[in-house]
Amino acid sequence: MIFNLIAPFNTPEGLGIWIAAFLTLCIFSFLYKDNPFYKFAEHLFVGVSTGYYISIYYWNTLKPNLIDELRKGFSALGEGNVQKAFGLDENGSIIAEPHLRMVVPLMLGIFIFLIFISRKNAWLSRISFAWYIGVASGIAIPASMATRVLIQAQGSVRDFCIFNAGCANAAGLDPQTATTSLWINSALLLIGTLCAVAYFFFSLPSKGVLKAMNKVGIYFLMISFGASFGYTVMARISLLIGRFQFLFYDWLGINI
Amino acid sequence: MKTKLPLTVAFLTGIFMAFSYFVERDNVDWVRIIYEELNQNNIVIGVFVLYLGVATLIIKHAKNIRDKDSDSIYSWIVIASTFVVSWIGLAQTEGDSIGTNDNFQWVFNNFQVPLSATMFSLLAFFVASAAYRAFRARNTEATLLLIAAAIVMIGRVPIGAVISDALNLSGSFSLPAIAEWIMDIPNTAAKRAITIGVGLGMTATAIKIIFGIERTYMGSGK
Amino acid sequence: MNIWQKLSSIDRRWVFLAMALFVAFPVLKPLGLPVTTTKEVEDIHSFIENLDGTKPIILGLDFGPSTAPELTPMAKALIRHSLSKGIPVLGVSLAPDAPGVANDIMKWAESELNAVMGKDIAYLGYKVGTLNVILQMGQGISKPFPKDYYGNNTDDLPIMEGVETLEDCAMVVGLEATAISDLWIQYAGDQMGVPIGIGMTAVSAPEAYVFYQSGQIVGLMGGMKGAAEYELLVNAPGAAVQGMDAQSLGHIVILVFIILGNLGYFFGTKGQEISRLKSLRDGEK
Amino acid sequence: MIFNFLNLIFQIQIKEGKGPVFLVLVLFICALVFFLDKARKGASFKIRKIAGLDAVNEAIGRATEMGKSILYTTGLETASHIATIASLTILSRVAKRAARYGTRLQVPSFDPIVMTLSQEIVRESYLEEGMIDSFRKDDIFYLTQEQFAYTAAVEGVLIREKPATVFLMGYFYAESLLLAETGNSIGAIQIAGTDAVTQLPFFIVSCDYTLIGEELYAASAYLSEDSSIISSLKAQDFGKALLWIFLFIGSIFTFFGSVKFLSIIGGSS
Repeated sequence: MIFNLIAPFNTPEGLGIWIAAFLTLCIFSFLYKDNPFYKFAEHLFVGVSTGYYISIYYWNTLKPNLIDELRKGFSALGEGNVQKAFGLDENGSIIAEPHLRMVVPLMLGIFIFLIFISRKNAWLSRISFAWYIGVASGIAIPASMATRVLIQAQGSVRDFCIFNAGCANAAGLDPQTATTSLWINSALLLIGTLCAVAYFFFSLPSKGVLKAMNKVGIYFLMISFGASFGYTVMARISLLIGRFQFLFYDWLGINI
Repeated sequence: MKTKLPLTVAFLTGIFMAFSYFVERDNVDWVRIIYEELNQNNIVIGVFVLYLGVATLIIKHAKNIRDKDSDSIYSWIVIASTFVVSWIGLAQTEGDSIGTNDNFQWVFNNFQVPLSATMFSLLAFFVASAAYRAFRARNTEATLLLIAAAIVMIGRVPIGAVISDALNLSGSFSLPAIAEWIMDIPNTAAKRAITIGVGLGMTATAIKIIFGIERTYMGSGK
Repeated sequence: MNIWQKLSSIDRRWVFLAMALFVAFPVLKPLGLPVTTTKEVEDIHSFIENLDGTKPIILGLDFGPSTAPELTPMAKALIRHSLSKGIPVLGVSLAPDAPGVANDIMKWAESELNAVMGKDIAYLGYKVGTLNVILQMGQGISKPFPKDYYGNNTDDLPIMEGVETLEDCAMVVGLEATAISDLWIQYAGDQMGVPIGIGMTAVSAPEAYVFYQSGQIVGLMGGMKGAAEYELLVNAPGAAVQGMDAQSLGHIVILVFIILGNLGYFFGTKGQEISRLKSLRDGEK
Repeated sequence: MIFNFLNLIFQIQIKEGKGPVFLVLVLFICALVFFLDKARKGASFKIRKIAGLDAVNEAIGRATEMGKSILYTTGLETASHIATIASLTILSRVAKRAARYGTRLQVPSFDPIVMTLSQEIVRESYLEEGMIDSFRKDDIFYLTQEQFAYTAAVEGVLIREKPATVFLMGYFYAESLLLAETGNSIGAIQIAGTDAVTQLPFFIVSCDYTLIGEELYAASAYLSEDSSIISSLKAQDFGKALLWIFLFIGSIFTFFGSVKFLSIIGGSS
């Protein structure tokens, strides 16, 4: 273990490391108790991240996807090429670059800000939200049905296919891998899924068979929550290791 | 009008997007074009929604300062840092892209990174104190929770293999293998059940939004 | 208060202190515990190993600084692996706090691996709208990303030769801190048929097991452990392998506290208040 | 048949492998419409009471007894997310009780639109209870849209205001444990509810009561007694029942070698 010089103050890089180390310690101080340093860091964080997002949104989306397109559209309009201005080619069919067609989202975007500006016209913002959320919901309907429901269900059923040579071949599975332990596991997986689904069945009172299934279901849920918790501990510690690596290696200059 | 127009818009955009899922888009031009257009639009509207948050934030803190709130010094910090960082990001960028703005990257590396990473790393401590307090074997459910957590915790790190060797546990009875089995079988079963249920709920909500039954997002209540 | 009761009610700041000490120690003085690899990670490795041709891999760099300790090592190991196979890597970000971190990774690849920017690697930057962006990439990658992060025209980059849409890419590897992995799987994977590999924070990984089990993704890297495994698979141990010792000790600290808590619970007064809610005390759920 | 019909009218072919999703969706929508229609005609549906819903009332009562405030967060998602919608429904119920007892209610928000909605909902609840004079608009406030900056700020509120009761309802990410542990450290009673599968374990270990996944939706249906919410829960139950039967029979048939069941749900992945 070699102690190098602590990061130098006088270079931009060194100064940056000092700032970063100070802010790191400000946040860590919350572990002991709330204090003005934490409160300072808390508010600085809100401000810095807001400034960061303003810039990132502008350069990565607002400018290339909206402003540049509009500018190109207007310059085409200036040249008298109306078709090109709206993103059409000579034959009148639509090309990828939308140009002036981006006026639509621009308008919808401006509507959103009417909330602040004009009480009378604030309802127009609803159109923007409706548009935005309508598109998102439309995409979600078939997709969540397919990915979250059907393919998940298929996954459970497919496990059993492997025990029949014909089915396994048709589904592209290797029947050689079908062993007793796989059989037990597949059965457990199915029982666990069925019972846990039953736990979330709200229409019938929890009595008799359903009650027993609910019980097994909650056992599976609890094992799953425990397992996730245990698995997660690792992630949380990784982050702390990352911070320590920064403090020790970058700031204090310790070499191992 | 104030209700019907937005509802119609949500219906049309939603129904189209749902429908386009089922269409071989490359073969049907009009579907492909509208589909791309809606996607493109939503990317841009998304930015405005995010800027709405920025505006709300600044208005709130400006109000704090105006009202001479006891904590208005902190509101100053928020507004000043927002202004400085966005000035560096917007005004100091040459050319067309923020990727070449080293000052901005410097601010990111030395302010945003330590603040957000340290905030997140507090979880390491909280996860320990939560585990200590909550993992007590007081009934069957809590015991299952505790055992599963302990096995996975130990089985997922190198020391788990070391302990298994010391206890002469091998093959599918070693700690890493048991941890793996818990993740694969009981964990998958339970997660699958939740995922299916939540998936149905999401589908139902999206359908209700499109048909104008669910209108919370418009602010008109029920 | 007897000793058992004390054991079951240690002030949480002592827990914090123990945690800090035991994680800091191996960071300063590594113990060198062995790391074993798992099938989920090997699957991604062998998938890339068996790729033919020079179609690029899309690397979804969808994480910010907060989860970088887990995911950056994955990104670096993956880039190292695919470049050594002659497969270019095309980075994109769907999370707003990602570009700063991703830019650092690109710069690292340039200097460490002598990668040529624009040819071996490229970074298209961040775009708002997650799933809209993925869907749009399915229509044409340059549609949502007309320019790369450094201001070049995307279509002019050498890496884009013969690549138009997402479907022209060899695979997508999404390194995710949030639910964006679901979107890659649902839309790029299930809808467009592009093979998907996922690297996730250890928190989200359990949820992704379902997708691995159902065959919707080719492989899965979970947390710093997954990153360490990949580092070992490509023979370049780095920050993740270094961190594994601290992981082990951290886990032991927690387990010791759990054991202390339970000892206290069993030998102390068992009738301690468990829930402060009457309705729950009556019929423990 | 439906596919042919579509083909005829729009000259559009259903994409290969998407047929099953289409059929299931049609079935699901039919069920939804059926239950909604029945509810509209006055049929009342019963749903099982979720153990621990009493906890909500009890927790509010505790804050009142102690003369402290209640903190309610609606999570980190937008207003189109089902968990946020469910949370807003429960908020309206909580706000009514808080208004009746004169307990202060604070709602720090992550999303500006959700904030506006929360304000409206809480105001309405105070109005209904005839307590509009004690409604404080500034108690429902916007913080920021950066995840951990939001977390830091809510932690600040928790530590400084020391509410007696904390509700964490909605969709959460990694901040779940930071919020719940901080809430626990100030001795607040905490009731959580989320459909974020990854965050459930943390709420389970650090909160007094947790609504798991769909229980959150069911709780909002139960508390709101709103026919549209209840009937959609019914449709979801119908979907689950169908799926349950499918899983059961499908597994048996597949085990005995019927490839059919695999292809019924379609998709090759």
